[in-house]
Amino acid sequence: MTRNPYLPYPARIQEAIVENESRDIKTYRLAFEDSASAAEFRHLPGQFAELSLPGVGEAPFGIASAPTEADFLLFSVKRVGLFTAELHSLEPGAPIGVRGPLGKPFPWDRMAGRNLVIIGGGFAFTTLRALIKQILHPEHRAHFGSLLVVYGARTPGELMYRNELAEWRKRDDLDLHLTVDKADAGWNQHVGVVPAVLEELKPSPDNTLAIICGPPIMLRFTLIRLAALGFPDDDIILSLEMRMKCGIGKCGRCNIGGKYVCKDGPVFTRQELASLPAEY
Amino acid sequence: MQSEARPEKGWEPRILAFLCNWCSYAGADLAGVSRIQYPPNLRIIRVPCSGRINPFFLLRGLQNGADGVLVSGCHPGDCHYISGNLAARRKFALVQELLKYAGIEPERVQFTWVSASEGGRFAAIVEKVVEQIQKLGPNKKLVKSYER
Amino acid sequence: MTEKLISHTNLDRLLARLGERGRVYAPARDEAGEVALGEWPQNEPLTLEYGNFRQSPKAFFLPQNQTLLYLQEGQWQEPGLPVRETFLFGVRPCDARALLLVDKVFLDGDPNDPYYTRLREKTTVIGLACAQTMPSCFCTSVGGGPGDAAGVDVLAVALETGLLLRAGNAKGEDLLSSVAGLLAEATPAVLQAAEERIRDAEDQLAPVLTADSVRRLREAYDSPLWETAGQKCLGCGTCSFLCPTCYCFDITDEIRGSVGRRVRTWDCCAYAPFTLHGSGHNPRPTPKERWRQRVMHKFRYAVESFAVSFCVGCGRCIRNCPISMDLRTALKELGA
Amino acid sequence: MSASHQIEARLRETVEKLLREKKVSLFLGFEKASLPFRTTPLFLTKTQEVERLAWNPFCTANLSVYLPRLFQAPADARAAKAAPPPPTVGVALKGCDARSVVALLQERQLPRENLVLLGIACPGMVDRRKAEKALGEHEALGAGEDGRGNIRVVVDDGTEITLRREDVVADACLECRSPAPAIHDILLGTPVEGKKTETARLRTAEFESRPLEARWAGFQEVVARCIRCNACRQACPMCYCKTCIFDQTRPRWIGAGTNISDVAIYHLVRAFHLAGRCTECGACERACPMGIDVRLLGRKLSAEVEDLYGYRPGEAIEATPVLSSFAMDDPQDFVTEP
Repeated sequence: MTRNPYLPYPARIQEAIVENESRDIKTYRLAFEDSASAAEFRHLPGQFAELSLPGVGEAPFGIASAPTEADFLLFSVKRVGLFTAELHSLEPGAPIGVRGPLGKPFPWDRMAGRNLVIIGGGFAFTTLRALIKQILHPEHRAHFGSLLVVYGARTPGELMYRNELAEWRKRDDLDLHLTVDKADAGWNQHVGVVPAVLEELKPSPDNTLAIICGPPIMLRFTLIRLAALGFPDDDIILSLEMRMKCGIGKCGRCNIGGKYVCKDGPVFTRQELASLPAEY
Repeated sequence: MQSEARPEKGWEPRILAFLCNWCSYAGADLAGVSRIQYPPNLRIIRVPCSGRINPFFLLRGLQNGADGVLVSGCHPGDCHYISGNLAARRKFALVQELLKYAGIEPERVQFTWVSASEGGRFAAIVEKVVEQIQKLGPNKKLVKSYER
Repeated sequence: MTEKLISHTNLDRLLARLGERGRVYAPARDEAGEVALGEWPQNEPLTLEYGNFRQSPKAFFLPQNQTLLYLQEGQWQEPGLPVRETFLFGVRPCDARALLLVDKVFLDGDPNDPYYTRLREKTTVIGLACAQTMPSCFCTSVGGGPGDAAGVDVLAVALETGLLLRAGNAKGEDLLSSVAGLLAEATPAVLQAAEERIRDAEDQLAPVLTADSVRRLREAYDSPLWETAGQKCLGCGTCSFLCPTCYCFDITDEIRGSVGRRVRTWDCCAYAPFTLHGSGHNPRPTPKERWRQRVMHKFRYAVESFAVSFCVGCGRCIRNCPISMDLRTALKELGA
Repeated sequence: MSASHQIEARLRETVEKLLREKKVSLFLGFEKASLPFRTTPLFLTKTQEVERLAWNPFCTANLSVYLPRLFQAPADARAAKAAPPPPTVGVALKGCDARSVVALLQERQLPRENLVLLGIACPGMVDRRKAEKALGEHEALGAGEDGRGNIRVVVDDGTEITLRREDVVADACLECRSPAPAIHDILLGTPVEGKKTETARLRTAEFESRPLEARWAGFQEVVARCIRCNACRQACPMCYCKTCIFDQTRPRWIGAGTNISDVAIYHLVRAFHLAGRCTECGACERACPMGIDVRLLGRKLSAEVEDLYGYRPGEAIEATPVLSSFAMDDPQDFVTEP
């Protein structure tokens, strides 16, 4: 008998880390309650899961941890609505359900042997963190060409994963560029929106895949910039946000054209998106 | 008829009470401080004013298992916000009529005025309400079942 | 393919025999005077004279409230309730065909939906061919027909001499052989009468423009006609709640204390909150986009995904729209 | 020539002039629908399309439901600034619809100066379900009005059947006390007399005379059939809230499905939200796909508001809505005393 796709795996919050100055983004480290669940839950960067709180409901979140990171899952959650407010009120030790992994991951096989430009904006950086961690794993890094990461936020205090960003900056196999809309006194990196940084860096489209997650407005202008740099639509990979319920292509909420974002995405190439109505 | 059915054994009515902060809550407090005995069936929610009460709250109470709901505010003319209780009075007059018309015992929702100095009146009203609802028996019409 | 005749008097016996195996639903007048599928036997006599039921039988497979999980003491539990064998008699071919379409999402999808699957497996559908159509019917324009046996286990055709019963699949064959004692041979005359019945009904139907709908709708995505229709659309859920192929749902938790459940309820793309993000962004912000979604989903996206349109031409949305919008008119105007 | 035909001709002339002289940029009227006994709303902007306008016994929709939408400013401040100026809108109104407009004006939902109200005297509109039922086995091919105001129907076998108007008009029309538009800039047709209060209240009185448990059973009939599709709410001109309490998720006030307790509360709360505001147009019950007596509770509340406070919604723009006002000596015999 296959597992009921609506049944969450029981898990528990191990740790909750405040990620930003506004204190409205927290990263939750979750551990499964039993080893069987942990063994069954096998994800790849780019996939998401439905987190489940009894009486509150479910909500989809990108998985921020890489599969190589051992037996826990990370989810970075911004407090915006009913579910996230409830989640933010929970302390370590609280039980939580995890349903997934869901959706299509970043195209791992297609990325092999290519240079990668990873572009993230604001709070949507979560699954990109998972991807970067996975790529940087000693067993994986050699399979890829150069790695350029551009990550933007409103202010320095709104950048997530600051410890890791600091580590990444030290590496010579990753070219990290951080940018903020509004700098503060200690800021010594880029100031300006993500597309402007791209304009400055001018990454070459040769043998390169661009992978983008960010708010709609950033996506719009970043795509224009990438096109100008000569990136073909098929080499631009995006991850969409959409209202979801079931996560398994039934409930119809995340339906865009003939696709279900939960099942056929959330990762799409720009070429795939071009054939869909712009209802996202 | 259900309304005349004998109350179930061991059953005690649960009554939800919305009391306004300025008069009725103080009145209930006074009843307590003065050690005036009244039935322990009340679950009190303090609200700023009886005018804050949306009839939806009363229905939600009944849906969630209250056998009766009592709303009490300042006497007309004494509202801390001048006229909150007067605006409320118009709504409340309709609530009972609506429930009655829909076939729900109107005594399940009751409205009254109790001032901060009327500890005795508060106790007497609670006694009366509890007695009436005891006679009606458990609320079965609007309560929502969550059981399997 | 087995074809048998059952006399009108034996029909009751057939239903009684099925009643020994499970629940039987058959058409009779309900308390509002409408013919509806009701649990048989009932006070009102069985009737074979009706256009179609007010509601499609989809609720038998996708109940309007489906408990997905129970919550007890912090643990989610599957309902795991045994489902009773159920027989639906008198389902119209359009509604039966709709089941085949919904199957594509809930039965054949990966993963399949265990709740739908269970109800579907335990339910036998005995269709009844239409003798008379309604002005809102257009099944033949969307691949069905008054005698279409595609979605039924057994198709019945009502005739003067009785009902012709035609097995539509293996489940239907089994059913017919299990009640063989009640059945007579279908003579060539009976078969011919049935053919004529169905052809008569087919002749009553006016064609609706649906050919090449994918291409035409793709080109019509930016048509001003969506705005025209969106202005009128009230955004109520009548069309999709009554539609036999509309399957979108919501999942909510209901809890009191430590006891609760996770429930699936019908939802509808005409509602503004349907696609509303937590951030306040709504990809389909006005009735225009929402109405377009409904039409596009049925006649373009479904075809792109499943090579078949998700409309069976039952006409419920046309008959019941509070402001009398007509899908057929919309398709015609859009050139679909 | 039937009365509605004459009105239709004058309606077209009037609207043509309004559009041509740019008195309105948009006119809300009716046009023929694809099935008999029906019309569908028409949003008319071009003078050359004025022939599409219809006036017949099937103009049931209450077009005022569209008005708040047309004047709603975008929520986003920047979008609001960039938005075009509000349109000038003409609208065809029956007596009940005009009451809705008055109620909406009372609640400050519409700018009066942007409206041209075209009142039409209404002799009662046909409820398509009643008409279809009256035909029995026959299927209507077309329908119209005869010289006496009755409904002439051509049916499937080619014959003509005449239905008496009073047998097939909507329930709300049978109870309509003010068929003459209370407010109008232009009036077409001669208003008929309204029904007497006692007549309008017959059904309420009958229901009220039943014992408590029988009333509960009657209410449960509504509850049991309701599929929570929201058609009643969406068709209602007074349900203009930006976020309906039933759509709120924080908190979620009642369950989304058809649990009988949730459905009962839905109907009780909806009735209450319309207490002292419902203009008794009957749009909700005509919209209901399940044929429920959606106005069961609302009728009672309207009568109660009138008896207690002498108030009828939609009569006067300057009147304060009844539940937004009060009097020191309002009746309070319902209050519990020790």
